[in-house]
Amino acid sequence: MLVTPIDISNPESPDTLLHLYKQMLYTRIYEEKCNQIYRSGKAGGYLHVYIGMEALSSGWINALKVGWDYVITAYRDHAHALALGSDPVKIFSEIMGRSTGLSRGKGGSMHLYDPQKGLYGGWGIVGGHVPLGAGLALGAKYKKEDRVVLNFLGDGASNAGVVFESLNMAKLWNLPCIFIIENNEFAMGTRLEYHASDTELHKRGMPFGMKHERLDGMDVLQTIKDAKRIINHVREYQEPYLVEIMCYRYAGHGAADNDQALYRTKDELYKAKERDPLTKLANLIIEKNIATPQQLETMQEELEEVVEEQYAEADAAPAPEAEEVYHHIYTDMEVERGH
Amino acid sequence: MLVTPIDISNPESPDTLLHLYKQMLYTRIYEEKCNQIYRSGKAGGYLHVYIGMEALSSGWINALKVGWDYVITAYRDHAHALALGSDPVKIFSEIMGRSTGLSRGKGGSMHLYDPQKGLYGGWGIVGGHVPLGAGLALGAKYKKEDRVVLNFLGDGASNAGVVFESLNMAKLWNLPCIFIIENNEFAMGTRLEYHASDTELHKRGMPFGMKHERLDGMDVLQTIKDAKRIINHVREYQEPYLVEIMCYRYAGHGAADNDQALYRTKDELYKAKERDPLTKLANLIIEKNIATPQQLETMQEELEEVVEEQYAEADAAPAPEAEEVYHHIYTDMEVERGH
Amino acid sequence: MATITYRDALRLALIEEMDRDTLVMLMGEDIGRYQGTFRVTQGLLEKYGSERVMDTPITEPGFTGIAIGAAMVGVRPVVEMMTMSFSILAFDQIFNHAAKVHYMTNGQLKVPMVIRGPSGAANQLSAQHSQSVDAWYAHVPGLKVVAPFTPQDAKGMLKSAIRDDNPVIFLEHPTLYGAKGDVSEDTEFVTPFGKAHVLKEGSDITLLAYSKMVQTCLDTAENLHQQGISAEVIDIRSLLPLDMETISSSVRKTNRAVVVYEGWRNGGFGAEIAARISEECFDYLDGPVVRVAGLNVPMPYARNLELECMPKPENILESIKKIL
Amino acid sequence: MATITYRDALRLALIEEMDRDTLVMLMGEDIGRYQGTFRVTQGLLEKYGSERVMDTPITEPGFTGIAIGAAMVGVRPVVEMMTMSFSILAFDQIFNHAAKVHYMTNGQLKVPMVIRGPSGAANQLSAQHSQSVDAWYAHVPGLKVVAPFTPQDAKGMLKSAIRDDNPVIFLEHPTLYGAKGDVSEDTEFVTPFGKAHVLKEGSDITLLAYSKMVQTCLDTAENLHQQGISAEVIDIRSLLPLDMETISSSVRKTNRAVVVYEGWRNGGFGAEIAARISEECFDYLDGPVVRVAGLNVPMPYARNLELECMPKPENILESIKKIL
Ligand SMILES: Cc1ncc(C[n+]2csc(CCOP(=O)(O)OP(=O)(O)O)c2C)c(N)n1
Ligand SMILES: Cc1ncc(C[n+]2csc(CCOP(=O)(O)OP(=O)(O)O)c2C)c(N)n1
Ligand SMILES: [Mg+2]
Ligand SMILES: [Mg+2]
Repeated sequence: MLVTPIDISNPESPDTLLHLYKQMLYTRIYEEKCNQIYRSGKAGGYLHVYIGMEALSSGWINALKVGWDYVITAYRDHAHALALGSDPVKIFSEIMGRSTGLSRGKGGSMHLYDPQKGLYGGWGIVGGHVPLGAGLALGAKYKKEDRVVLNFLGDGASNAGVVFESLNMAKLWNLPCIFIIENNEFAMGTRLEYHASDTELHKRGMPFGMKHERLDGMDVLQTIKDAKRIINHVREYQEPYLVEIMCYRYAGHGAADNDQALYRTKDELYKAKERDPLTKLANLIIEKNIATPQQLETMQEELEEVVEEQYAEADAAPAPEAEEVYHHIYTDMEVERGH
Repeated sequence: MLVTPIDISNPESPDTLLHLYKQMLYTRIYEEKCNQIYRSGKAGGYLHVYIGMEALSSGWINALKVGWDYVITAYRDHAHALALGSDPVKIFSEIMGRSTGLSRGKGGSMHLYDPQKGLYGGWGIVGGHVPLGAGLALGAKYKKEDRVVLNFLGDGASNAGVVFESLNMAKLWNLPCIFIIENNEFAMGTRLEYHASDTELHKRGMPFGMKHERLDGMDVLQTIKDAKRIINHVREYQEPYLVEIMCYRYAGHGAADNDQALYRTKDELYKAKERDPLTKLANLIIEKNIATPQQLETMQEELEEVVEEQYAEADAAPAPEAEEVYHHIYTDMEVERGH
Repeated sequence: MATITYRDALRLALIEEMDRDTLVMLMGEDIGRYQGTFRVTQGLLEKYGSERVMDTPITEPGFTGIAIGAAMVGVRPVVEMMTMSFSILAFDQIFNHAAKVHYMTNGQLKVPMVIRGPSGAANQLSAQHSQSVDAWYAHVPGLKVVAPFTPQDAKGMLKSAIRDDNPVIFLEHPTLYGAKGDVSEDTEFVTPFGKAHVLKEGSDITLLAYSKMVQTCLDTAENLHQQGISAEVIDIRSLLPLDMETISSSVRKTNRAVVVYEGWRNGGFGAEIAARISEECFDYLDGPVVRVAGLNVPMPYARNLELECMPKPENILESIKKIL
Repeated sequence: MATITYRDALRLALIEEMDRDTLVMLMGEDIGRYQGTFRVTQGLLEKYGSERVMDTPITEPGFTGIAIGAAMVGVRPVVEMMTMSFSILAFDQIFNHAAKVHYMTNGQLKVPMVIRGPSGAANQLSAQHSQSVDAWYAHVPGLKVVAPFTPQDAKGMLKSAIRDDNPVIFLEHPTLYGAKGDVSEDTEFVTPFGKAHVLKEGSDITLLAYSKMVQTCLDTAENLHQQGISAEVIDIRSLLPLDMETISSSVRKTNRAVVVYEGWRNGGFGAEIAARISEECFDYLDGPVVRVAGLNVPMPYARNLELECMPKPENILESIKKIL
């Protein structure tokens, strides 16, 4: 599988750099396809892509023991699933509400789950999954397993009360949980400075005696370094960590957000794109003579084809059976049926 | 009225010192009577006294523009009402569920309201009133009135998510609200260090760029100085403030808490009582030759008598009429009656 | 009268009331600079400024509590919930603070505020965003709960809600924002609470609903008409207070009643309405009050499954066979 | 069999299940060092240590969410709410996370947890602490909701709840903790969910209730007996799933039904039961299903007013006049 976790023991090796680039590029192409699927009407509801933030998912998730450690996030969850190695066809299927989806179409784009890979969602209530993530860490600790939890949340989510409650308990009980604030500068149409009284969100660790750092999220190599260091620390010392990662959301909030002019200028967007993590890595690869621009372009074309094939496979699958509406409400009983 | 707000423009003047002492002593005697009322079965439910913490209510509330500024707190609310000048007979009545109570017996001990004095409760959900307090400040600011809000909360309450949400918005919108954490070292039977991952609770202002201080709450003169300074600042600069005030709860959590041995030693309690705000002020008064120990004892006897009379007056009043159960559910309509 | 959308009717109500009373102000997520997720508040920040149109952080419990506090001192906040699913984060603030303080203070304080937003399923918003919240709120004394169907009521009832001195839960429907209808341009036109609206008179059966399900009932009545059955359709529109007078007198006439609601069947507010009809009209009923509701199922994402969950005219037609 | 209190029956269930399965653990405010507000967890911290008996800060949404997360990876948390009134702060975590994730994942994840604590009014705890929460929870598919009345059921149902792989809302009653009864000492004795319990057989009328109100029904039956009226008393005890079979067959026999519940009358879960009975037994009913419930009023503090709010035998006797 293209995006299966990458061996990053030697991140600057030519192979790894190329592999990382491929993973991030693949993620971006995949997300672009998702947007297209949405616009074509094959997906409904809300759908949120990770474009511009690929260094975060690749940097952090490759640093995990994939399949052993736990990952949880909000609705902007495709990239996390891909990085963990979830089947891209099943993700597309889920997004299109097909019976071959990760949850046979019951969850949709916002609710991707793949526990065997360590993915515990995919959640829609802003901030709501953050205590759940702390709970995954409690579960690991309770069972004396050395798992680490990556608990991703947005800058907007970082204001939610339940997040602070979780930080306090995570430190009080020293849970092996890394709270990762993906600070992409926006909560829907609300800029950081309009929703946070102090925009340095890592400071939210201060009242709890929790280690906290603000990190750059546009350079995947730096991110890998940070991620390894912090994941090791948390695994070894069994205590939580708060990191704020500076990034930027190029795309609209969701695939349906056509009003970006309401909250940012074209100029701002243009400037942000100059920090693009893909461009940055491509330049390094070219500089180091690991690949030529031409080769990278070929890679892109190949990946586009792969994604198209995955999409086609997903799109060929049927919707779930009507009867399935009643499946899995309880583990052991049925609800009263009918209207 | 004995406990009417005191002119503290010159706090160290003999008159003021005596008056302050009288107010605090009265409050303590009143609270002891409340415990007794509860034990005699004339009050039910939950009842929480302020014994040992009198320097806080006296120190802060005397520094307000009483009747203009707003005060809100949790269920440990008698002292705040007394300091604001609420009728002590009406408070006793409320506590006993009588028709002469502040809310004709509908609220009870935990829910004292006297909006004309600036008292907006008296609330029972831990942390729940804190956003309401910020809202009072928003109301004042919206109406361009220069009121200040004292928003009291416990150390246990300071962990509640809604408190952090309120701090963020209070600073984001610069509301004239002083969050006062009464750190009496316990949340019911849970010691500070078992509920807060960092026991310096004033640090909760840090993530929000909010001014924050830890202050002593056992010395009423120091408290007055702090209160004046901070209230003036908030009124003038229209921004919120967080203060943590160190004090101690001598009494049980509530009048029904007979198991203090479960969470503290007698020795600890004994040591805490050495810091008693009343003893401290009494010593100063005696030292300065403002009154003799004998005179203070006489004052105490007189106050005990006053409180007994107030109690007797309250106790003579009838319970509300059965019909009143249906009053004031809505401002303008009735509910469907009957079982 | 102007023909405008449900969305614009709501917006017009906000504008008229904000013009009438400077104490009326708005709070919510993305209602200002972003113009509101469903555009109900479009242009209002520009018109009234950031003191009266406040963008909030994503902190439903906190900003709802702040609005309650402000209301206790006379401000009249209209709080938008991006969807009413999220309002449940603030449920403690609403049922245990806003709804009870007037009573706990024996009338000393009141909470003149409105909490409004879309309730119910739209189009594949999945389980966590598709909640009908009516049953939870309509159980709470101290709250008023309304759920308009027509643009006219959207405007008239929102104006009533804003003028009301009690906390009002105002349930819109995400699929109705684009619906058009005639709306009064009179700035003093208001729709009082507690009055159901007979949308279509009939003699054989009474169909009762609120919000989007009124349309489902109208469609059903149309179908019944073709079968020669005359259905009366009542838009309940105000759940608390509930107009049992109109409902009962209709059922006494038709002798058959169907209550249709979108939320989960089990424990839904339609159970209360059905129970009340049985209590008040037992001797007039030719059969049990029939309920037709959403399946007892968290909302699935896949469109075909989602449609399974929603009550449709054919479900109603099927269900009423037993009483016709 | 041993004669023990409801409180001790609950405690015994916790002990037996914690002994049986090391994945069972407890969380809640003051349950450890302070031994539990109602002493249900007395001695358990000493017995099982602080990893299995966790005192939490006062953060219901947070620790409930943490318990859900832990349950998703196989831990079996039993969360105590100091009173169920406070559980509503965590309602979003419960209805929108715990109850839905099994479905949203199409069965990939499950949430084996119990949320337990006292629901309903005790003695002058005032408006914010006296909430009956049954109606809100019993509306949510994905949850199970039970409310035992006898010490035997307190034990048997708590054991069932702990062994259940779904989130269970376990409603105790603050006034029942001291009630005594015979309780099985068999560590494998469990009370299955979804089975109502006929406490007293009768032929003229069926009285239905759960939790504390069962006592009110028993007292009423006693009074009716003296009038020569034979009442059947059914302890519903499991609200979701609900045992309509037992309920309907009783009503088909007696032709009269009364549902008694302590919470607010309007929109209470008794409305669902009444509606269901009407639907299933319409032709057998000699009169409408009667509901007797708490007044539609926030709970007042004054003892005389509080007592006004509670359903009492005389209210039932008065209400059933119309169907007897
Ligand atoms: C409790 C709640 N309130 C509101 C929403 C609607 N909403 C969905 S995403 C979002 C913005 C979140 O921003 P952020 O946390 O920064 O995450 P990002 O989208 O930038 O990844 C909002 C307001 C929600 N889903 N849940
Ligand atoms: C949300 C909520 N959870 C639990 C309780 C029960 N409770 C009442 S007071 C209290 C302790 C609060 O301690 P703290 O905030 O320090 O205030 P103090 O009593 O010391 O003044 C608890 C747990 C409650 N009232 N509300
Ligand atoms: Mg963001
Ligand atoms: Mg305390």
